[in-house]
Amino acid sequence: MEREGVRMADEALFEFLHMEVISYIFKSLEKDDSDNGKCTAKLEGMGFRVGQGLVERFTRDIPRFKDELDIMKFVCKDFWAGIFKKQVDNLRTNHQGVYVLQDNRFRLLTQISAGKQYMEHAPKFLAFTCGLVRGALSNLGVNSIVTAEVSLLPACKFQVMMQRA
Amino acid sequence: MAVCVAVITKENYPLYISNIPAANELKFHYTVHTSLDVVEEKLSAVGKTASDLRELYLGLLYPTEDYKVYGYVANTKVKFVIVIDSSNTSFRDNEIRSMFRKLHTAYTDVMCNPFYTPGDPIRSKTFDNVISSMMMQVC
Amino acid sequence: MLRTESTKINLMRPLGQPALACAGYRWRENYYSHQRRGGYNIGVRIIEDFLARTNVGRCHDFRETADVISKNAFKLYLGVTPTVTNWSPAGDEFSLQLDSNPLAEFVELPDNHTGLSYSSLLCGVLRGALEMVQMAVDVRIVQDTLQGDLQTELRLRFLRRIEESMPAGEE
Amino acid sequence: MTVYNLYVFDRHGTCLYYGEWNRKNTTGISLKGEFKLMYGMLFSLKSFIKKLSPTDVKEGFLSYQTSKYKLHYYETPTGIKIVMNTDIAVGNVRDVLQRAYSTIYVDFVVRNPLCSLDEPIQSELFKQKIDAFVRGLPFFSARVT
Repeated sequence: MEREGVRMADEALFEFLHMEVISYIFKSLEKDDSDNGKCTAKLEGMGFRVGQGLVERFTRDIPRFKDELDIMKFVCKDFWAGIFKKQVDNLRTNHQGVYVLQDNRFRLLTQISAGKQYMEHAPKFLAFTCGLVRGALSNLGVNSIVTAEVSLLPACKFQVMMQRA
Repeated sequence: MAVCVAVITKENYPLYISNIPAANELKFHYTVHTSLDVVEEKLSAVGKTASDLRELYLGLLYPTEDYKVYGYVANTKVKFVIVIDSSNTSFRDNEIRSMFRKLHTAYTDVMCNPFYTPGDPIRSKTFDNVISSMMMQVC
Repeated sequence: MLRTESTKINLMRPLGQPALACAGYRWRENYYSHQRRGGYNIGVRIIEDFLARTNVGRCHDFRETADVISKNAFKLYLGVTPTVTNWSPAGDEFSLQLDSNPLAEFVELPDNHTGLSYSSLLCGVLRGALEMVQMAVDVRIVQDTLQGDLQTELRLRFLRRIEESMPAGEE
Repeated sequence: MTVYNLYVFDRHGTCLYYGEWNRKNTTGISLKGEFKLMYGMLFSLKSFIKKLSPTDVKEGFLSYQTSKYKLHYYETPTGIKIVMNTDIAVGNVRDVLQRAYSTIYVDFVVRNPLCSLDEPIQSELFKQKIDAFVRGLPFFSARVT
C-alpha cells in the first residue's frame, strides 16, 4: 500500500513537471516568434536524453534481447508501464522496420480531452514522449525516427521507423 | 579485488578505465582491448545457439598467465570488463557477478545524472568511489 | 508487468532532466529564477492535487503547516519526510532538513556549474502552493548536499496572510 | 429530490463553471450579473458568519435553506467554491461537493495543462464529467413534480 502511494505520487509530479516544461518552452520561444517546430524539437531532445537514462535502468534486470521485435515488445510493455502506468494497447509492424504503437488512452492526453477538442495542441504533449522512445531505442543500439499521430484524443499512435545503417 | 575495471561503449571506445598499479596502464589497456574481441564473439552467438547467453554476465573471457578477465554486457550494449589477479584464487563466480552488478548500477546512476552527456568519459566522484571500493583490499 | 521495485527511482529521473534542460544551460542566476517561476506554477496546481488526495483541511497556524508539508506533502510527492527544525523564537520561520534529496539523487554538478542551486525548483513549488492557501512565504535553500553540505535545508519564512479580497464591484 | 444548478468560483470570484439541470425559474438578470451577486452574497455571508461564530470556524458555512430550495456550499483551503442548489429534501451533500472537487475539478481542470485556473473552464471533457456526475447523484431526478 505504502509503495503504491509513493508510485502514484511521483506520477503526479512527472505530470505537473511535464506540463510546466512544455509551457515554459513555448512561452520562452513565443517571444522570438519562432515556429512551433523549434519548441517541439527541444522537447523531443529532452525526451531523448531522459529515454537514454531510463532505459539503462529499466533493462538492468532483464535478460538480453533476442532481436528488434523483442526490443519493441519491451518498449510497449515494461518501458511504457514504467512511465505511463499502462502498456501500449497494440503493436503492429510491417516487418520492414516500421512499427506502430497504439495507446488508446495515452496518459498525457487523458485529462485534456475525449474527442476533437484541443486537437491542435496535441503535438506538444507528444513531443517529449517521441523523444523518450527514440532515446530509449538509441541507447539499445537501434536508430530510429519516431513520430506521433492523433485523430481522436486521448488515443494516440506512435510510429517508429528504424534507420538501418 | 580487481586490478582493472573498464567501461567500454558499444562503439568500443573506453568511457572509463582504472587500474592498479597505475604504472601498468598500457598493459591493462591492451588486456581490455583484447578482451573485446572475445566479447564480440560471445555476443554474436546470441540468438544463434540455444545457450543461455541471454544473461548479461558473460563470465570468464579468457585467462592469461597473470590475470583473469571477466566480461558483462548490458542490454544497452555498454561493456564492462573486470580484471582479477590470477594469484587470487579464492574468487567465486558469484562474487564477480555481484561486482558487475555494482558496476552496472553505478553506471546507471551516471547515465541518470542530467549533467552527464552519454558517450563522454565518466568523471564522477561517486563512480570513482564505487570503483575504488572494488579495487581495494588487494594486499 | 509493472516493475514496482524501481519505479520510484525511475520516475525521479524524468524529473531532474527536464528541470535542468528547462534552464537551457543559461546563466546561474537565470536558472535560479526560471526554476523558481517554474516551481511556482507547479505549486499552484499541485496544491489542488494535494488537497484532493489527502483531504487535509485548512491549517490553524504555521506550525501545523510545517507539519503538513513535511509529513504529508513531501512524503506523498517525494517519498521522504524532512525534519522540521530550527524554529525562530517568533514561530514565523523554520527549516526543513532532508537527509536525502530525491530531486538530486543522481545529480553531480560539473566543475563549471558548482554554485548552481539545482533544487531551487522546490522553493518555487512551496511558495506557489502556500500562496494558494493564503500564506505568503519566502523559501530559500540554506544547505545543499550538491554543494558539499551534509544535508539539504530549506528555510521557510512566513511573510503575511493573504486576505481574501472583496469581489470587484462590491462596497 | 433534485438538483437545480451548480456554480464553481475561483478565489477571486470568477465563475469558472455554471451548469443547470432542473432549474425552472430565472432571476431575470444576466447570468454574469447573477454570478456576481451570488459570489457577493456568499462572500458577505461567509465573513459575517465567521464574525458571529463563538469559536474559530474550520468549516465555515455549509448550507442555507429557504422554504423552496437549499443552497449547499463547499470551499477548499485554496478558495475554490462549489455551490449547489437543490430542493429542500436533499440532506447534507458536503461529501458530494468534495468529490466533485477532487475527482472532477482537480482531475480535469487542474491536471489539464490547457485549462488556466483563473478563467471560465472551456474543457468539454470537464463539462461532460460534471454533468454525468450530477445526473448520477442519487438525489438527482429529471422528473420533477
